[in-house]
Amino acid sequence: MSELAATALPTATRRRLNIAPYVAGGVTIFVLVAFLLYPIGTTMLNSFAPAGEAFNGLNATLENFSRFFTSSMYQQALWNTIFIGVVVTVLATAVAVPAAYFVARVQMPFKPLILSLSIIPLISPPFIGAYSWVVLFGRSGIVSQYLNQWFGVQMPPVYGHFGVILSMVLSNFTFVFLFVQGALTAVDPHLEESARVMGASRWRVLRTVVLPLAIPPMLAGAMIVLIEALGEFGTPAVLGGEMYVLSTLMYFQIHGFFNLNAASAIALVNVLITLGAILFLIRVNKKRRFVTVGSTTRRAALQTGRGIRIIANLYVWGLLALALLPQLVVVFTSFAEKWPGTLWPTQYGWGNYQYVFSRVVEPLQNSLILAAVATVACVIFGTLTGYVAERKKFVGKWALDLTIMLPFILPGIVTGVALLVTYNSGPVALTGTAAIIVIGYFVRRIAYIYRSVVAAVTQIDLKMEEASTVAGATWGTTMRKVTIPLIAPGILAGAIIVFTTLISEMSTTVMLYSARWKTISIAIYERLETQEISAAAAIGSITILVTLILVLAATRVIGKSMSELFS
Amino acid sequence: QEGGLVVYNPAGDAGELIIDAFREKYPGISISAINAGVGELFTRMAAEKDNPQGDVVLCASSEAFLANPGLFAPHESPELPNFDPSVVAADHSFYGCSMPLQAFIVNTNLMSEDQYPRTWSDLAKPELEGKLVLANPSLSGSAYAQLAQILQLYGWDVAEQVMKNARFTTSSQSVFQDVGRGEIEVGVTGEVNIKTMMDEGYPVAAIYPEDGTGLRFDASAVIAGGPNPDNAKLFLDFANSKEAHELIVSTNRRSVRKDVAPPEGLMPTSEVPTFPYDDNLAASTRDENLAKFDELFAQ
Amino acid sequence: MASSSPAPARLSVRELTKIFNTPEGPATAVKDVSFDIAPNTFFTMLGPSGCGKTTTLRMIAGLESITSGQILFNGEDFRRKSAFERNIGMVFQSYALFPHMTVFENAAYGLRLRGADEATIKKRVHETLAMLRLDGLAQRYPADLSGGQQQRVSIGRALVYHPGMLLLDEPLANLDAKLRVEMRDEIRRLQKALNVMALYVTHDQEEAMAISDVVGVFSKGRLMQLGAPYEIYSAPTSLFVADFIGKANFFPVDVETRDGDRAAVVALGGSPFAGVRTVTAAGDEGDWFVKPQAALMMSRPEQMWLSSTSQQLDRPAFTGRAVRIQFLGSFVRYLVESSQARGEVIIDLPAFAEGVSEGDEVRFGLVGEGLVFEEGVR
Amino acid sequence: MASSSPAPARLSVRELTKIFNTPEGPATAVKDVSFDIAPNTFFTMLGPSGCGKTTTLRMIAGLESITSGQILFNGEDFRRKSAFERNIGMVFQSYALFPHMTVFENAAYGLRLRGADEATIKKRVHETLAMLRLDGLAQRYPADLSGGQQQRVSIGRALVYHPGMLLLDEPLANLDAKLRVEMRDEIRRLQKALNVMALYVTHDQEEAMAISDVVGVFSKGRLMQLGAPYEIYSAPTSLFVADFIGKANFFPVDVETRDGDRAAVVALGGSPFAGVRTVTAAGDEGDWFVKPQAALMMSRPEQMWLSSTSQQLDRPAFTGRAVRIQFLGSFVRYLVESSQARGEVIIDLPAFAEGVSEGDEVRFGLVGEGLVFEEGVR
Ligand SMILES: Nc1ncnc2c1ncn2[C@@H]1O[C@H](COP(=O)(O)OP(=O)(O)OP(=O)(O)O)[C@@H](O)[C@H]1O
Ligand SMILES: Nc1ncnc2c1ncn2[C@@H]1O[C@H](COP(=O)(O)OP(=O)(O)OP(=O)(O)O)[C@@H](O)[C@H]1O
Ligand SMILES: [Mg+2]
Ligand SMILES: [Mg+2]
Repeated sequence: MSELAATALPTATRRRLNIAPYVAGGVTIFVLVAFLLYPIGTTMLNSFAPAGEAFNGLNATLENFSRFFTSSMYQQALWNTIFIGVVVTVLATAVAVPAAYFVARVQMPFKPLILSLSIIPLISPPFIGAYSWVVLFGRSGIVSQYLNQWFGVQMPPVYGHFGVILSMVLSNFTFVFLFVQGALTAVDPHLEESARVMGASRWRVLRTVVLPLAIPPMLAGAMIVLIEALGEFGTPAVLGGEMYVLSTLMYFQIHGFFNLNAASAIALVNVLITLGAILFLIRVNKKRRFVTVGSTTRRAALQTGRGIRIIANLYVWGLLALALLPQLVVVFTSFAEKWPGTLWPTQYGWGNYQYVFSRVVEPLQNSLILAAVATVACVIFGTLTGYVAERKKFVGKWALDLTIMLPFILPGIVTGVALLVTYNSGPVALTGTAAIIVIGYFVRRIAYIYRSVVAAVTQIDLKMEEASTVAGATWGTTMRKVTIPLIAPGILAGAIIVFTTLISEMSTTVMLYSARWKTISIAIYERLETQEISAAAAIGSITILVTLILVLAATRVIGKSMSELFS
Repeated sequence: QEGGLVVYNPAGDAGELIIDAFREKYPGISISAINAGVGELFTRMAAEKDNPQGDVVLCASSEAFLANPGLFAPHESPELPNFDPSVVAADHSFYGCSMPLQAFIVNTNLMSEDQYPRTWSDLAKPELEGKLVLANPSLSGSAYAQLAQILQLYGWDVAEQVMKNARFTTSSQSVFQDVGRGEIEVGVTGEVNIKTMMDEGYPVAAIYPEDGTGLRFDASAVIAGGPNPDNAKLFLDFANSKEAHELIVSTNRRSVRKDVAPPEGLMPTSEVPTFPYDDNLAASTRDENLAKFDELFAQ
Repeated sequence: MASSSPAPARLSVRELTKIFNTPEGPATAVKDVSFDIAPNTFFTMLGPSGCGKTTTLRMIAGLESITSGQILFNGEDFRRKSAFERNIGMVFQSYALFPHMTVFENAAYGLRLRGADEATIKKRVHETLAMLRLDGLAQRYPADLSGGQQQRVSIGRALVYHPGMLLLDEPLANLDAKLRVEMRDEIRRLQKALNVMALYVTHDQEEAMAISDVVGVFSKGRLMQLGAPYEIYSAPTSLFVADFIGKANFFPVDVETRDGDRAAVVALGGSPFAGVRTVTAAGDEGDWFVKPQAALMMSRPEQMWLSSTSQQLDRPAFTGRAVRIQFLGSFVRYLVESSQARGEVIIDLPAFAEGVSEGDEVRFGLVGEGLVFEEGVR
Repeated sequence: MASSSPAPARLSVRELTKIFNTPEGPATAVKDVSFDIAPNTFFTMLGPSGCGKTTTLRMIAGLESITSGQILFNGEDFRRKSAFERNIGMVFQSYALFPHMTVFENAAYGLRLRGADEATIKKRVHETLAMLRLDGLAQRYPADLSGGQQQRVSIGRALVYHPGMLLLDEPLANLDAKLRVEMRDEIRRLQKALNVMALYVTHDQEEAMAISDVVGVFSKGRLMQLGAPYEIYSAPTSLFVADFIGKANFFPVDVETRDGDRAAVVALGGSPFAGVRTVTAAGDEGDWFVKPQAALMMSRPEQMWLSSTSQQLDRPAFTGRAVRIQFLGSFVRYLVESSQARGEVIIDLPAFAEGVSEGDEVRFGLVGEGLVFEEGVR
């Protein structure tokens, strides 16, 4: 007994109240209400008010929605939106999942590089990404011309559904790819092994075990793709030709008619589509309450078969090559000093870089700072809310889901205006400050982290958290020491996506930025406005390079933490 | 002079030049610019109505001003006499700046000279089917102006034919860029875009419709309730000056001031065939016209 | 200090019930379980798979919501207390090791939470790992251990900070007999040294017998009997317990005369047994009886004798056929088919019975006194 | 159908070695293991925790790469065959149930792979679940089952399609004794009915003894002995096996005279034992011996007698003190401290020894003949 007493340990000293979850929950709810629900909610309400007025209950009208019933253009746009959204989501998921499987399960070199490169399609500077497809595959595009010259092949027109879907799939598959890749890396390989020994072919294992297990992250990614596809304006504008979507109509309302209320109304229809998708997602996910990361989950043995390695490398690098084409064109264009409608530029050089140099340093700095701060905020609150949403039982989870997704579903400009109106005057006037941009970024991107955390937490065996609690850990300690390390790959993947997409965030920024806080995307936009496409490409290239370096560094961290987790 | 000044600049390089010149002239004023599209800036101004953050808006299309009354403060500019009354608001709340005349852009590689459309009605010819790109009239004031001009000249019959021939894009930049790149033969766009492309060596030509283009103008104004009203007035006066308008011209834009010559290489304004475009009529029938357009478009 | 200070405390579980919602409707996993555990008691829950042991333990640990009932610790609601106050050390049936921590870090977890300094942590963890025969594996991750090693790490994680109460859910299931005995002795030694209460779940009767102060036998969510190991083995109060704890043979009998809790009975085949103790079976055990006989006499395999039909003719006996003879290391087991018994009769002899081979007719009977179960009322 | 057709086949494992890379450097989990399993044999791997049983099984299943060695099936490389040709049914130590499938779907998985029609699937799955006492749980998800229920689902999943070879890694570890016996009998019955080979891993010696045709005892990655259960129990070839299988008491002895594999020995205290069988211990077991005596005599607890010091004076005996007397259900265990033995002596008697209480001096000795281990050469 004395031997035991000699190594006495305090127990009662740490008898503090376990308030961490309440504090965290309270702050999160406050943030969600103040920066998300309130501004967005009032703006959405305005869609029931006549043009230019604020909704006050008395001026309620449905006039902003009437066009959905009367105008066949609206109805067609609605149909196009749903069609594009669904097709892009399905295709992006379909191309991403095999790639994710290969990277997670097949022995391949340069995995960190692959992960980083897959991020690049997300840093598509406004408009120029879509232009790149025209440059390559348009009627006078480089590829089309050579195909025609050499083989007499006539490319199908890149405009319309084909081009839009192609471009959107390739720029959005990353969401699914990263989420699924992370989840598959974590799944207990014993499950696959047991199917294998029973005689299941690789394909069968994939179909009946691996894919079903990857469903939560896959749906999380697909959800994001869907919303991106619903909200995207640049690609349908440049490649859509006469195929209009709801975001086109919103753009018309804002740019042609200065009618934000009508734009909100269209946005609200978009929201309803997404709400349907969310409810569907929740339904599907509810049936799949399962855990794939147990306490002794090993790292899966990688497949080393020659055949599968060749296929995997071809597929992944092929996909990346295709997805990176627009970015390559951007970089190429940045070296074109003269390119007057000819097949190839007529003069190359560093001129564009010299020209833009003085214009990029400060915006780049600003972008990095703003994006970094917003990313941190997203990580903190996205993780907390995602965790709570998955682990705690409460009614109206779908409402939380929707609240978080809302600003992300709305076109950025609507969110921007909502924040601008709410925080333009009154006790907290934030207009013109960096804070409002950060808030704008935060509300627009928290859904990424939220979704990926929800998907990651589903996979973690609750018993590990229980073990920590029973050992005497507070909720906060358990989060810090057990849960967060286990879901770290998910959080980091989300954080990287948030950061990268924020660097080229345009539509909210344009409403909220001030001269002091001009971002790199605004700098690109300015060059586009003045028709200096090559200069814009130069800024774009610098952005791509800087982001790539940062992401590479971060994937190092992810790679490291992943191997630490499951080695 | 000192203090700050925030300029909302939808005019790209032209605006930047004016701002730079003003900065040089009044080094004591710290001037900053928010560059964005007309739509974004006007939406922003509307949202900031209760606590405006900007002082001046520079060279935005006049339609935008008409659609957003009450955002701007009247100002008596000493330059007023140099402006034709038609390009100044009745209450002097905005002053004209450049003239975004609409012209046809044709790709000279894809079309021989004898095939060029010469009049608005030529755009309705069956030969142009699939060879014409226009911006959707819902997209912006200038895009609507194109439709309104056809309607005022020829009515819906011709307009319908044009619609049949044309692809209506959602990106106004696509119109001239696609023609310049050889994606399509003909487009209608602001002359400044055509001139810029020609200067860069693109295989494009500008055609002014012989049946006349509508005289439209961009305008500048002081934002009501802005944080620096005095500097704003000072800036607007400078923007109205001949000096500033010459800067505008240097970016291939046509000035509204009679005493400023058009950009080199552009037809003098007086020689441009014009027709009496009724912008008030255009504005008042806009909803109706666009509704009809939408219906026809959807077919 | 956890190990020295806490006033010995009593755990009372009152009418604990847990109902799960399942696709087939609500399923009662634990029903009206009540027991009292005196301070420093080693309490074992024993019962067949799926009888609610883990659920009960998890409710006590505060990990599972209670459908109804109470858990009191010295009269206070145990679940109201924070995890720190409860100061539990728990081994999960599925281990629940932290996959991202090494064996060392897993084991050190509870100590770190208690703010122990590095030197203490190092010392304690290494002592514990050594006790668990895990020396040399400290830097491994759980995934790189064998099943039994993982299980021991989870024991180590629960014991290392000398908790005030031990909750152990089948902590030795994956260990070999030798290690199992060593480990259970260590756990028991530690429990006594720390002067704490242990709630231990096992499916191993021998383990329960060897290690426990009190055993609770569960069946289908109910606590069937509570008592010291020997008591439960020798004086079961229900047919289930008689059958579940150790092996039991049952013989349908008619009660002839009764005298207090003693009776004279006659078995099938006519053999009389006098002065046998009688108990009433549990309410829902009517199915056990072989009508028309309303009673069952129970006897343990090792309390029986067996001989060839030509021997022991003077003792009251049953007859049957030895269908199988198994050498099971320390004894020889005879499986006997007999029309006078309920089911196959198991008889364990210290040595082979002379002249009996598989398939032979045999005589057999009770060495000690039997126990007669009479049908209870529902 | 898989169950009827396969020509009886022989599995040969040759010099199988597995080395893992660990933070502390390469660790040999399995070393030079060779064995041959005849068709339709129930082969059990037995050994302490961490001795390489799971690793060996996983290598045979093709789940773990082989560092060196061969696995032949009828002379062909077993691992070259497709999983379908191998037609294995396997139970994982960690169950590895599919969390996204119900119990039914888990069990049906293998049948679906084999293209069975729905009616067959339904019938077979329900039969199997019934056999495993899982009726009524078919629509549950694994997360909603108790530990033992999960384990049985995993057994069901492996058996339902009547595989051509069974690999079972501690499939009964989480079951109670009763169910365990039932299940092991079912498994054995099925194995014999299907006429297939079973490789069974267990840490339970009694189970291994009862169920196996051949037992392989592993220690530290090596196969120490291979043989029928009784053979291994009664004629261990190494001290490890003697000690690990069942309980064993060791007495340091001096060999006096030798006659073939028999010898006359003298124990500490001077008691002589004549005609004792001798074997040579394994190469690395030098540490077991208590010098100066170069031999150890082994005896099983149930092959010993014990009495108070005043009795049995005519038999060769040891003396010591009964430090603990445990009633263990079917027998009474005496733990005796004696300077004439290596470690504590365990003696199991069918009944209490007359006049012996805890703490008393006792006499004890061998009932049958002992077995003497002599030091081997490294
Ligand atoms: N992935 C691994 N990396 C490193 N060492 C390992 C790994 N897997 C197992 N080992 C080690 O190999 C040895 C044999 O492990 P194995 O799982 O075969 O043991 P086992 O006999 O099944 O034990 P148990 O009865 O505890 O399950 C153990 O010492 C274990 O620590
Ligand atoms: N989450 C759950 N949902 C529905 N039923 C459950 C759940 N958890 C356990 N059960 C059921 O409750 C009963 C008791 O389960 P419990 O885990 O307590 O059994 P146990 O006594 O620990 O069994 P074992 O020895 O097999 O581990 C079982 O029939 C089980 O199927
Ligand atoms: Mg259990
Ligand atoms: Mg094992």
